[in-house]
This record gives sequence, C-alpha cells and structure tokens, in this order.
Amino acid sequence: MKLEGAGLTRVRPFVLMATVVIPALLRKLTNGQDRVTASGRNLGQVVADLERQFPGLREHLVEDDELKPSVAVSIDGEMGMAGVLEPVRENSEIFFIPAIGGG
Amino acid sequence: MAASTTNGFKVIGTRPIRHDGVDKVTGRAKYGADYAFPGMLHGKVLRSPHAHANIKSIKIDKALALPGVKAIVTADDLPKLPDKMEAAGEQAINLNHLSMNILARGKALYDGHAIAAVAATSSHIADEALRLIEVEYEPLAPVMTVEDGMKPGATILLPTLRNKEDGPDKETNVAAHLQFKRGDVAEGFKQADYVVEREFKTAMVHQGYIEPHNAIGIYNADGHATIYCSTQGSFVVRSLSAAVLGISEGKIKVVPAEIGGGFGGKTTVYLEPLAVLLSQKTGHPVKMTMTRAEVLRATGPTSGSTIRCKMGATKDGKLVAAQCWLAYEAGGFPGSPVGAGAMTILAPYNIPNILVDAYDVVVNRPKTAAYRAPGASNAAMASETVLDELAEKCGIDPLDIRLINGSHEGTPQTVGPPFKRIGLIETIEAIKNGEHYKSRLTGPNRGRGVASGFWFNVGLQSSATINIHTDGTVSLVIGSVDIGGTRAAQAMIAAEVLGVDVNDVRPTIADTDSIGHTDVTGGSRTCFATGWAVYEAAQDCIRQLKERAAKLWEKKPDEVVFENGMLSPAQPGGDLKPMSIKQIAPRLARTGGPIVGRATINARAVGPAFATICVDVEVDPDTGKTQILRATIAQDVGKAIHPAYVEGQMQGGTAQGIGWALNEEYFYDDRGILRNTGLLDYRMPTCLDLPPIETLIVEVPTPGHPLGIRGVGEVSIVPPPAAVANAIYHAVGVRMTELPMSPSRLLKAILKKRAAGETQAAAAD
Amino acid sequence: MHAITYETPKSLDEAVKLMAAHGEKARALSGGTDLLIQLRAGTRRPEYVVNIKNIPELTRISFSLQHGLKLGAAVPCIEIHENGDMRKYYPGLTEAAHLIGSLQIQSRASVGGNLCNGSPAADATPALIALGAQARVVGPKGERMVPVESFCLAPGRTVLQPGELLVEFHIPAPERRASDAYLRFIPRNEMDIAVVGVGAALTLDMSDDRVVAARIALGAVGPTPILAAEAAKSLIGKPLDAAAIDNAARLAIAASSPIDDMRGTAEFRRHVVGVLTRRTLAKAAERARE
Amino acid sequence: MANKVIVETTINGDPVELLCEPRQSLLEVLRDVLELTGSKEGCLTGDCGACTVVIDGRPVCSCLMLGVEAAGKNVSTIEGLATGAALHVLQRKFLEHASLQCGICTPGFLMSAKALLDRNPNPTEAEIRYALAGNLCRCTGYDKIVRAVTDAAATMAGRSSRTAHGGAVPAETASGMVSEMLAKGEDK
Repeated sequence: MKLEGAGLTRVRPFVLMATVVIPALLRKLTNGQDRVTASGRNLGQVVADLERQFPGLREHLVEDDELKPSVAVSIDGEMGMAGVLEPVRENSEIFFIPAIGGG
Repeated sequence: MAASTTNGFKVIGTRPIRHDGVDKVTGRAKYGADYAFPGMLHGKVLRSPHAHANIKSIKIDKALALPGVKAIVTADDLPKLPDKMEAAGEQAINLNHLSMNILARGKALYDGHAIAAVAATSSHIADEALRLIEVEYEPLAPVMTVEDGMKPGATILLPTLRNKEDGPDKETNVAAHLQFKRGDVAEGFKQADYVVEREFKTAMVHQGYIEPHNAIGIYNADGHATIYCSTQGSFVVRSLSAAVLGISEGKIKVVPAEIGGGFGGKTTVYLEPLAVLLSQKTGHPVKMTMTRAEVLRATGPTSGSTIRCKMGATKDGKLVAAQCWLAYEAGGFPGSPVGAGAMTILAPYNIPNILVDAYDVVVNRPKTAAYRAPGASNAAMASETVLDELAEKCGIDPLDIRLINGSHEGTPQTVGPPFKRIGLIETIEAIKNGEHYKSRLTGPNRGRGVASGFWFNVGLQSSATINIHTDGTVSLVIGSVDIGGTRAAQAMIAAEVLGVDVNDVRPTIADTDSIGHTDVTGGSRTCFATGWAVYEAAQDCIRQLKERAAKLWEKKPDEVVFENGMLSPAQPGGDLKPMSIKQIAPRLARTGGPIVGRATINARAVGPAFATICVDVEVDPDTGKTQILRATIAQDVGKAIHPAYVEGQMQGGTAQGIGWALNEEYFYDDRGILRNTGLLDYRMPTCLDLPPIETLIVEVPTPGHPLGIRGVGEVSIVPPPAAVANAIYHAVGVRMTELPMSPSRLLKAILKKRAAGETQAAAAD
Repeated sequence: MHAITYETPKSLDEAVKLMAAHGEKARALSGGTDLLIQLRAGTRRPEYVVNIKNIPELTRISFSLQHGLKLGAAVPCIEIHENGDMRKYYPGLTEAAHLIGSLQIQSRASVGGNLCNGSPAADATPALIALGAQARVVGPKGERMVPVESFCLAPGRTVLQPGELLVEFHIPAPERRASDAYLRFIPRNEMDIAVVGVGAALTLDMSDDRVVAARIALGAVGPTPILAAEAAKSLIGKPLDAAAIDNAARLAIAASSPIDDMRGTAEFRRHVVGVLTRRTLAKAAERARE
Repeated sequence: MANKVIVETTINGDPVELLCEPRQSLLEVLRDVLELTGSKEGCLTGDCGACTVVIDGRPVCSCLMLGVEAAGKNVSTIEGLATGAALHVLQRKFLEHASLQCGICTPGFLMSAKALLDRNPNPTEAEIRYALAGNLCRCTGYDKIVRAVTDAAATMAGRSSRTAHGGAVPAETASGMVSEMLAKGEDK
C-alpha cells in the first residue's frame, strides 16, 4: 500500500513543528536527545522528517508504510488510532510507546 | 456505596436483572461445548510429554487404522507463515509463532505442546487413537527460568530469534529489551534519605476460568467455514484462524457461544483452526474441547517473573528516584506482558528520576496469554511492598506516603504523556476514610496491609446496531461477548439514552457476519468502548426519530426535541401531543420504514484505572498458613453503569489476586514437566478461603467519554498480592519477596527470622 | 477412556466370584472418585469394573459398645459423618471421613476406597491406623484380616491380590476415657490433599491423666501411611503434659520420611508433623477427658 | 466396540430409559445422550463442582460417576430446578444479587445450594460456605453467591433477608463469619 497523501514518499516543507519524545533505547540514534522537533501534518510526515534528521530511526517505528504493530502512539495525551494518518498539530507532543493489550 | 451522585440518570446506576439471567440460572444458556451438530465428530490433541525436544518423526498409521478414526493432522497440514510481527485483528502477532503454537513444527517447546490432532466418531475413540500415534523425540535440555534463559551459553529455544541489541548474528532467548527513563536516577538516589532495594520472584499462574477451551469447526464444500466457540473476541478468532489456515478472513464466520470465563486467556486461538482443518479433512463438523490438564499445560497462563526494585525517598516521604529491572517468562514463544509490567510498576507515583529495564525471555513453558491487567500484578508486588518498607522507614502511614506521591492529573506517566483526570488519590482517600481502615485490628499474628495499583485500560473498535420494533421495544445488537454481565450494562445505556424501560431493550451478541468489527471483550474496554458505540447508536436512533416526528407534525427535524423519552415540538402550543417511542413506533412504516440506529467507533480518550486495597490477615506461625480476615477494595470506575456487576469485577479481581498471593503457582519438575495439572493442586481460592470482599466504588468520570465510563475489569487484580505481603509483614514481621506466599515459603521465612532472633538474643546475653 | 465391561454383583459371594474370574483385569468400583480419574488418565486400564455398592456387607455401619464397629468398605463418607455413634465414639475417624474432598466427593467416596487407592496422603488411613482397625479381605483363597498399617505397600499399591476384595473394617469398641482425633494440614481451607495428616488415639487412666494406651499414625510423609509406634510408646505411663507431647512429636518427626513435591517441601512437612502431632494429641486427650 | 447397556433411571422426576456405554460418565450421559447440557464440564476430576447434580438428595459430581451407576437412582439436574415457568427461589436470588458473571459455575452452585437447603433450611454463613466449597467460581469471589443463598434460605423460611444487595458487610458480620470459619476450619 502506497500512502502518497500521507507524505511518506514526498516530503514537502512545513512550518508546523511538533515535539517528539524519543524512546529511551532509540536515543542512541538522536545523539542522546530525548526530545526532538519534527515537522509534518500527520504522523507519517513527522516520521519521514525524523528519518531525514536521524537516519535509521524510521525502521524502528514504521514498516510497510504503516506504524509497526508493536508500536502505539500518543499525541497530546490521546492514543492515536489512525496510524501514520494520525493528524499532528503545531506544537503537538508525540510519544511512541509499546502497544498494550489487556485481559 | 458510590462516592458521587447519579447525575440524574434514570437507568444508569440501578441494578436490573441481567437479560441473559434466566438462561444462565436454568442451564439453558449455550456455551461452546453445549452445541452439537448432526454427523459431528470429536477431535483431540496429542501433546508433547517433553518440555523441550526435537520431533524426529510422527507415525500415524496405527492410529488411523483404529475403527472410528477419521483424520489426523500435524503441522505439515498447516501453511508456513512469515516469521515476523504482523497486525492480525487488533493484535500484533508473529503468525509463524502462532501457527507453531497450535501444532509444533519440528520442535516441542513445552510440556503439553500440541503435536497432532485426531478426529473420530467419539471422544473416547479419539483419546484411544492418541495412544497409537508414535512420535520419536530427541529430548533437549529444558530452560525453565528467565535466569537460565538469559545466561551466556543458554540452550536456545528458537534458532531464528534475534533481538535488536545483540544484532542479526546472535542466537538468543531474549526476545526484547525495553527501557523507560526520566531524569537521572543516580542523582536522584543521592537525594534520598532512605533507599530500599529488593529482588522479587513471582510464579507463573493461570487465569483459571472454569470453562475449558472449546471449538466446533464446520467446513463447507464451498470453501466457507463456521466456527462456534467460547471466546473473548469472535473477530480475533476469525482473523487468527484465517491466518493460520491460509483462508481469507471473509470466508470464516465465527459464532460466539456463551463464555465461561476468560480473564484474557481466551483472546487467542488454540483449537479453532484445528477444528476447521479436521472438518475440512473429514467433511463433518468437528467438536474439540480441552481437558483441565490441557488447559493448564497448553493454554496461556501469565508470566512468572524476576523483578528488582529500588526506590528512594526523603525523610518526609517524598519519592525521589526509582530503578526497576524486570524479566518475564514469555513461554515457548516471545510475547510476555513485561512491557506492561515496566509501564505500570511506577505508574501510581510521581517520581522525578526513573529508569526501568524490561526483558522478554522465552522459556520452555506454555506461551503466555493475557491475564487481567497483564504484567501489572507481578510489578506491583515489587513496587508496592518496597514502598511499604519505605513508609515504615520514614515513619509515615502507608496510605499517607501514597497520598504524598500519588499520580494525579498532569503527572507524567512512565512512558511520558501526562495523565488526564484520574482517581488514584480518591481511591486512597476512600480506603483511608473507610470503616475498615479505621477499625482496630487486634490479636496475635494479625496484620493489615495496603497497596495501590494501576492499569491502562484500552479503547479500540466496537460496533452497535439498534432496531426499533413496531411495539416500541428495541433490540440492541453488539459484537462484544458477555463475559460478566456486560449485556445488561449495554442495554442500560441504550435504555437511558432512548428513555425506555431497560426490559424493553433486548441485547443480542451477533456473529462476525452480523455486526461490524468489534474487538475483544478484554482490556476493560467493553463498557467503555462498546458502551460508547451503543450510546452513539442510540443517538442515531434519536436523530431518525426526530425526522419521523417532524414528518408527522409537518415540521423540520430541528423543530423537534427529544427529552425524557418523549418527542415533542420545540415550540410548545398547538394540538401536537408529545410522543413516546412506543407511540411513534407503529407509525414508522408510513413515515419512511424501519429505524435502525448504528454506530462504529475506534475509541480514544481511554481512562486509566486505579485501585487501592486494604487487607487483614492472620498467620499461623507454626504452619505458615495465612487466612484472609477482611479485604476492602476502592476502585475508580469512572461511572458505574450496573453497580452490582462493577462490584463483581472488583471482588473477582481481588479474589484472583489473593489466590495469586497465597497458593497459585505452576509447579514444574526438574525435567520441565508440569506436576499440578488439575484443580486439586492448582489451588484457586474456594469459598472458605475468602472473606466477603467489601467494595468502595469511586467515580471520577473519564474526560471525553459521553458517560464518563472507565474500564473496570482489570485493575482490581493488581494490588492484592502486594497488600497481602504487606499484611503478612505487619502480622509476623517477615518481608516476603516471592509469590505465592505459600505456607512452605512463609514458614521458612518465619523460622529463619526466629532463628536469627535467637542468635541475636544469644549474642546479647 | 478405553472400553470397559460393568458388573453389579448383588452379594459378596457373587462379587468374589467375579473378581476371582477376572483377576488382574478387574477393579472394584466403590465411590469412584479416584478410579474414574485414573481410568480417564489411562493410569489404570481394567477391562472389568465391578460396582460393589449393592453388596450389603460393604455398605453398612454396625456398631455396639460390646463388639465395636464394623464399617463397610463402600459406605460413603457422608454417611459416616451423619451417623451419631460414629461421631460420638470415633470422632477422629469421622472427621477424617468428613475432610475427604467436598460434600460432592463425600457423597460418593468411601473409607475403603480411600485405603485401596493406596495413596500415602489418604485422610482416612491414619485415623483407621490410630484406632487399630483391621481390614477384612475376602478372595478366591478365602478370607484374611490385615492390620490397616500393613495394608499399603507403596504409592498406589496394596496387599490386595488379584481377585481379592476389601469388605469391611473391624474396629475395637471404645474404652472409657479414650478417644481419637485426626488433623491434617492443607494450604487452602478445603479441597486439598493432605500435605501432612496425623491421627491419634489415646486411652487415659481412669484416675489420673496418665496415658494407658496410645497410637499415632502419619499420612503424606512417606511412601505409605506410617504407624509412629515409638512416638506412641513414649507416652505410655506418663501424664500427658507438654514435655511428653513434645517428646512424642519429636519421635513422630523421626518416624516420617517425607519428600519434596508440589504440595510441600520435606523440611516443611517434618516441621508440620511435629506441629500436628502436638495438636492432635491435645485434641484426642481433651476428648478422652470429657 | 463397547457394548451399550440400557439404564433405567429417574431424571428430574421423570422415568428415563437410556442407552449408553459403560465408560460414559453420568455427565456425558446427561449432556451427550439426553441433551441436558445445563450440567457443565470444568475439570473431570471432581474439583470444580460445575457438573454437580443431586442424586437421592445428595450433591454429586456427575463427572465422577458412571452413567450406568444411575440405574434406579433419582437424579436432579439444573434443568429440573424451576417449576414450570416459575424459577426456584435460589435461581431468583442468584439473579437479584448478581451472583453470576460468566455463569458457567452457576448450575453447579445452584444444585449444591439446593441440596444444602433441602437438608438444612437455616444454615449459618459458615455452613453455606462449607457446603459450597466443592464448587469453584473464578469470577465473583463468592460474596454475592453466599448472599444469594443466605437470602434464599431466609425467603423460603418466610424471614426477611439478612443482607441487602450491594454495600459493605457490617464489620461484625464479616469478622464473626471469619472467626466461625477459623474455629471450624482449623487445620482443615
């Protein structure tokens, strides 16, 4: 599945800047930074921008143009349900967290 | 005993008789094993007698020759699936591992691992056929603990397993390492006046639902299949069975039977694909049911674990740093709930500096499955007893130290995002102000313990349909199986919104062809998410009802209002009389046809749950046996729809937590063979082992949910083991760090303490 | 389960003939609460299952103060508990029978079945041994009396030869100032198998508190139920004070040979043998003094 | 092949003649031969009580009895507990007190409770708990089950119920019950 509209393959310039909190074990890819900024109108675009800044990060988050099944995302305190299409606002705070099931 | 008001609800907050009640007290309700079909065969599974072995050969000729045996299948009859994580339904799952768990391929990874399945004309013949299947095994050394699995040079279970840190060349039993970090723990501990560090071990335990797994597969010559089974999620059975069998999902219909308990254990598949496969081979419906021994040996219990927990506090009880290390047994395939353990272990508290490391380790035990707040009880056993010890060192009441540090709105979670409005503090206060905690506990060898617990809860997808009948009653169709009275709660939500009597709502749980996708009854999501869909579906009915009334009254829909179950013109006056649903229902045909309200959601805004429990125990110091004298649990439920069933969830989780605390455990011998394969020696609490469990319902509504509902199903199991451990300490002065705190273990600790005391006394002389 | 043939003899004679005819292929069915589980698990695979619950000698309780007790091997445990003489004169045996499983189990399970199953943890067996019960066994070669302490040979194995049937227990009439008790330790409050069981019977001197006769038996702490003869002997002629009881408890521990298993460690069991011996002796003494 | 035998028995008051294999348990005969699936299979070892039926007035695990042993006996199952369309008081009280969640153990509990109340119409809470100890429930923690049986006994005896639904048990009731249990259950 190609997600042209999601901007995974085309990166256009954005002014919107979101804060992304990097999972502890991936901070080696961001020079130890735990919070970085990235641009994008949705999660897919933000990940593409992260990959541009920190090569190698994308493969930990996205696979086959979709958020990895084992990864969940929280944007501004709400669990994202739309995967790479999850909208991102200016100054959004994005957390990548392990997916949780329940009993 | 609700802490807040009912907010003017008419139905919500009342205690009507459940709609499926009569069926369930008369024996009429049909659970999976109660179905039978003409020509039906019976299937049985041959299981590995070894914990770890290569399968050299499987010979089935003798078994096939037994009169009455119709088919035998092995892993060769299943397609090979990709060895990577994929989304199947709502789950992230490695389908190759799932398939290999259903029938071992080349290697048996635990005692009880399925090797082959037989279909025969009776279950007795199928059983006899199992004895005739000849399997040649090459036994391998079993790896039974996380320590054994993690040590250098450990025997490897899965030759293709790799983890990110060790890279693509290194064979390993460690499937994953997770880390959560905030601040600087080294600096944090420097600020601490008191530091407590302990290592804990918790035993593998089973959900213990009373109904064994069951499935009936009916494969049609046209390529369509129907599965009847008792499951927590009919859609997950459909997607996983389709994947394992290599059939398109749409060709399988799953009919959810009534379900006799699950607690997370019935959120995956074991027998379902086999029943379809055997049906495909024989052309007959095939029924499969597990024995209790099969349930214990080969379905998913929850992980045993090793946890190290270090916490530091200043003299005034303020937590300044915490470091935790968790390793959980995944079973024969990756996927323990260690991630959840890591994210819950410190969640109730605001601690500036934290470092949590978590490891998922494969061992020669059954592949674990979800169990009520998976991973959280193990974790809370560690953190909540360490906190009790810190409270003692600080000289602060154990509830007060929780109030001082308790998470509230805005506190960052372990994973980072801040909590929205939550009710932990309210649960602690409910216990503190309750009669139980205020009462004096007297008598020798008696002690009181408290603990708190956290669980995320989940949202996910649900669908609901409401049909308005011509007599004004309604049928409510949902896809969430009813495992503990949720039908009644869903019907109450529909009745509340529509302003009809709850008995005029008839709830039905539909098969996968008859309702939109609905995720599992699990994760405490059913009242929250499906209830939300029901609320929206009822709103959809109201929109349509307003249109019909407008048509009858020759007005615009926005000139009609719906209040208290009555449709009336927005502008009073004239001779238009308000109409109830009962009154308008017969006129639907002439105003455009039937009304079907519908809604689907993928719920966000999940409200996390917290609970605090107070337990009194009496210990027999001569035998190490603990009796629970009294237990009171306070839980934030957001909004109690049917308080009786909310109390039931709180009591049930507490009871399971007490069982986990005192006696339940998987007992493997040196060869990795499970010794306690029955309910005689897998000791779940009986009615004589528990006091009446008292409940304090706390209602802090979940922001964003139209009714303020918070999931209630899981969190009650989180704090009991720690609370019992704390109570035991206050009774006899020993800190227990191993679950279960069985008489053997507790007596040993008591005698050790006594001996140490005598030595000290002798030294003092 | 494999296929079986079911027989229901109406008399002891008929039963003995059936058992003799089928020898090792036959297994007597009393309450069935152990046998059915073993048949399903395939650990016993008899071709013939002989229901012995329609035979008068096996299903009656006859008691007199002169002749003592004859307890049919197939009497369900619940009937023992409901019998006033049993509760009054053999309270230890009665409470042992009332501890076997749930009420559902007690409605079926029998003391004879409990013994013939050969489990070292059988609750009724230490109580029987303490009372000096003899088992009446009838077989193709006639009949014999076997002291209950000699009945079990190993876990799951007894002295019963192919074709033999346990008919009833003969238990001496109770003396004055005598009584018995049985206590067991289990992790839960119901439904468990004994981790340790201790039965004791005591006769006290008519004028003072000295022990005239004593028997102590242990369950679940060896391959078979154990008669702790030394422990009992140590009490004879002594007043039943704390020192005597402690000494007997120590000797009872010495008589035990427990193993580690899922129900408890050997170390734990040895300790609990001492605890329960003390408690059981105290309880039996209290009853004897009444 | 096994030889089937004819068994004449009485089930829920009606004489029944049935054909079964000697190896079939009474539970199998009820469920598979007579299609009375209200008695449930939970363990097949007599440990869970889900298959409890009442035979000649006594509770029995139907999984631990051969079907052929039912010859000449009077067997009552959950299907016979209600009278026509009228529920038994126990059934009604189980519903009123929300005593079931998943409901799989419910038929067994009802039959054990029926056997208890038939013999002891005024049981104490400890007696109720003892009589129900052979029935496992994993959902409820037993509290609401015990309340329902207590209330049913009171209702049948024409007394008002001692416990209302919901709310906490008064402390003295709770601790009193526990002391009674401890006294009775010492070392059991």
